[in-house]
Amino acid sequence: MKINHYLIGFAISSLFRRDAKSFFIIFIFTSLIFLLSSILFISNSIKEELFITLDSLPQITVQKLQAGRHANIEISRVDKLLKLNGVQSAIPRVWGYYYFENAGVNFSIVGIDSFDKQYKKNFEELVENIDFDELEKNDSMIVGEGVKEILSQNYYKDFFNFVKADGELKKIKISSVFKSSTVLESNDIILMPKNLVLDIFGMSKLKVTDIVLEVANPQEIPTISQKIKNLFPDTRVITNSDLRVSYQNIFDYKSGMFLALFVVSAFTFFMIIYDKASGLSSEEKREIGVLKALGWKIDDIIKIKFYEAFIVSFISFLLGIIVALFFVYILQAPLLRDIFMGYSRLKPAFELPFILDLQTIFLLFFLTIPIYIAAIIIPSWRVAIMNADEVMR
Amino acid sequence: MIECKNITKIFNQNRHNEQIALKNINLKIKKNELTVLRGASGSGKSTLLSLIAALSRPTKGEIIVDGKRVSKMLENSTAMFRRENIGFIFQKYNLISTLNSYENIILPTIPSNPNEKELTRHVDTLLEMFSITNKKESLVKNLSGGEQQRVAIARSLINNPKIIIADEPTANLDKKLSLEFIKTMQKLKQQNRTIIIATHDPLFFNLNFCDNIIEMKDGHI
Amino acid sequence: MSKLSYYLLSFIFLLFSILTIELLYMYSTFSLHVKEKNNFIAIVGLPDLAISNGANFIRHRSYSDTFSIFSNGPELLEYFPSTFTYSYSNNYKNTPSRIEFEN
Amino acid sequence: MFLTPEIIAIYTLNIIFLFFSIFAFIISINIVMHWNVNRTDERQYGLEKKSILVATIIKFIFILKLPLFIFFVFTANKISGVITGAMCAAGVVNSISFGLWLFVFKILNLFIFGFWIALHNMDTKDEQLSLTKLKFSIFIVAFMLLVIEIIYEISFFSSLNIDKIVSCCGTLFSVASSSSFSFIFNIPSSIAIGFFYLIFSLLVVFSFLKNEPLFLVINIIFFITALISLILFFGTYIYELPTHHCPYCFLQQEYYYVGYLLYITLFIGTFSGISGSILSMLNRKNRKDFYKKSLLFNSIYVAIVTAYPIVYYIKNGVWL
Repeated sequence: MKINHYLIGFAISSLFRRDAKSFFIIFIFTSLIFLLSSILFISNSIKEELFITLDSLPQITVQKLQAGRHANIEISRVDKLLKLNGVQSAIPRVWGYYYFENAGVNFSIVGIDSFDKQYKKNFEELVENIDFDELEKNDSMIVGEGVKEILSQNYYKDFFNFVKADGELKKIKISSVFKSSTVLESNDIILMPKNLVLDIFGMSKLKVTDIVLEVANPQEIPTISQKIKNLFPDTRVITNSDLRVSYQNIFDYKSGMFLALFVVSAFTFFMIIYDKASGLSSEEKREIGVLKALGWKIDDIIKIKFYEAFIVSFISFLLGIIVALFFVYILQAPLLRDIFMGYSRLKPAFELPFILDLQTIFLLFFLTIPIYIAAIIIPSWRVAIMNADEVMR
Repeated sequence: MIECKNITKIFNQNRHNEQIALKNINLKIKKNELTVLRGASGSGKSTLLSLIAALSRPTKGEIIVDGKRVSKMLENSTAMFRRENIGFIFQKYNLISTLNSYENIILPTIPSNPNEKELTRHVDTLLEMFSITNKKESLVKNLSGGEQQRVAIARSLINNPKIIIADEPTANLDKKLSLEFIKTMQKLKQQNRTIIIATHDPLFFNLNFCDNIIEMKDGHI
Repeated sequence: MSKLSYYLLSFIFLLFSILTIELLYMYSTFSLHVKEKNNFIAIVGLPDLAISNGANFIRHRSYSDTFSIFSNGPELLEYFPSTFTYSYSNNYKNTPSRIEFEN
Repeated sequence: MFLTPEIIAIYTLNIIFLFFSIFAFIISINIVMHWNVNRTDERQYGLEKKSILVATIIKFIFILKLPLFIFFVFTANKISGVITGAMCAAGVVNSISFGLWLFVFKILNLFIFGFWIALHNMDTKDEQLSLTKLKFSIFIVAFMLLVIEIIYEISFFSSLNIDKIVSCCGTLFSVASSSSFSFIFNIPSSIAIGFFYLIFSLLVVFSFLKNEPLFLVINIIFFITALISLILFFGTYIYELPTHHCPYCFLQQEYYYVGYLLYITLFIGTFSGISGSILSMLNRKNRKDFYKKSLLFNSIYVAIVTAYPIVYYIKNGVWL
């Protein structure tokens, strides 16, 4: 079948003839598409940021629950966990939150066994100007950029005095800061040797925050977590794939909530389109009468209307995506990204990573263009079946 | 060629504003004839023309054009019938004022997706024939009445129709232009076309190449 | 082809080229630092970003509270529905597992 | 049950389809009951105008359904990340008992809607619109199928269960499984391949004989054997794994999306064969170029699937 470019040309010229109306529709439709695609782009970017590090997380985390709350777990359970078939290693961890009242923020303090040589290579990539010898000798910590900034605002340049559980002060030296490339992950983190963390939090030496497991065969993870639940009924077992699912769900949920609100405004817009397409000026009515008298079929007139709608929606689609890309990735989505970020006081200055997949484009397409075209089907049919003999009167 | 049998057309039938436009009309027009429908406005001329062109259907009776019962045709077929057989010249020209002459002239051929080269050649001959070649790209709303009239005639000829229907073609023209129009009609008749003109302009009543003059009054012949 | 169609086509073409330039620019300037981030996570072992929480209250919601996700400040009580989400997995909800195995 | 933006999009479109097709369905019933070309009353003319609306609606639905099918596979692929154990769309689709039926209905509906449009195009060329009654009777059936598909699709998404551990395609499409696919694996692959090429050569022969009923039947058989042999034999060469039989995984990027190419050529080839034959049987004047088109696309399909084992043999010197 040959494409009838005369018909398309006629549709284009009739769009231009009603330029004010067309521009108005393109403007509104572009804004809608822009809003929708910005939200989807932001959520995709943050999701991607989470997913790229997912495989480095511990495969299984075992936590103890007491009275429905998280409680510290006995270190003696490590040996029992290690005896389970398939468990390669079980490492007790100590970490927690430290509320810094002056600034009203929470830091996440993470303990590591010690600044061991085995970490040396890793650390050199993550931390600038690191002096390993000093780390080992003195009580010192590595902090994230956000922590560093808050501390220096409160005149702690080189060290910080933690208030221990018993009210005494514990002075710890800031030895270095994590590189800014990891700021999204490291912003609120304070990393220090485990014994210091235990000291600050006033925890018993026999208990840890949780235990992380490494499993030889990833396929066995569900079976092993089932066994752990049977062994210690008071524990919560979090697997790596639980985290993946929860991320996916939260972002789908957030964009879904947004979409539900979006549908309302989109629906209003499509009602306007329906209305505009049904109510014709006498000039337009006469025009269609003439065309029919000249031998145009109902189908031909519907085709014209369809081409018009497609051109309008396609241009709006392209424009909306171009503006949204610019807004999200070059301007870094001011205002809108707060929907996903919350109102953290330790706001990291980060870049939304650029992610664009075919599926998002597909999704945007299906949520906009077909619905627009659906809104004009019945009005354009009604226009097209008008009696043509009126032009003769 | 064109045959009307017992045609009655009633608008708004069985309603309070019922109006009988045509009553029991019988009419026969042979091929290559020029027919003038004469009558005051409101006498049913336009209604009869729109019935012949299958723009509307008679309430009663039957119309046969070129062997086809156009009064019984389905909507789609009537469009095809008009596209292939009929050229229209409307009272107010009914050009699309924001398109240029060329675009107006090709309107009837657009749905059948014509070949670009042939179409351009055809349009150029028509433009030349009516000496409006220099107005090809100008918007219709910037043309004078006579030029618009010529564009309208050119448009009616683009699909090479057998039948040309003109409804009050000279109503908005001065005498000189009306005479010019009559000359054009004569030329078209020589090209073996059947022409029907509805008018109350006395200029048409004494034409030597006119075959029938049909007087209409209140829906009667 | 009429003049208007020509304008429109060139406009669409223009839009496409803007889009391409934009995409090329972004592909060339944005880098994810995947390796460094993975190194960091390997040491710290905590999930979540420092943004998706109100970092003044709690981080790593997946390791602390079962239901609440986004709270706005330590002073605020949790309220429905902004700070709640449904629970996604039985493993996670800590209810007796209904894991079903299908052959 | 979970609402991702993708699922919301699919639901929205389904609701639009449902709304329009109910509209079209009511008109169709009217047309089937009252259509009479010889009548010349207002009702008949009104019906004709309405039939154009129905045709527009059906074209709209069909044109969207084609890319929507791909989008559905995309979505299922995405959800596979959330559902434990599912590696690709196959796992997701088969985590629900009627998942396979949903797919069958989707493909069937694509065929029927496409056929309807071809029929409609032929009908509008006829001045008497003699096929109109048949056309709208077919639509009434197609409407039922569409409704079933939409109900299936909605209940499919709402009954997806994240806690359920499903089988990955690797086990689903394996000899040992007891899934709904397993009957295929009772067929020895040599017979299936022999049959596949036999059917294809018959198809070539029949396309030169130009006998519509034969061509119709052979195209249907070809479609089925092509799918079976793809799962049994050719798939393993695409993955270069003797045990991997999944018909979905090659839709993914690792295999350069070759699956879309395969399915699209197979669809066009068999669709033009089937619909062309039926139309030709209905109306003798119909153009006969569908033989060529069907043969061309089916041959492209056969060429692609044949190339995989041959290239593998040339590279490695052994068969799988």
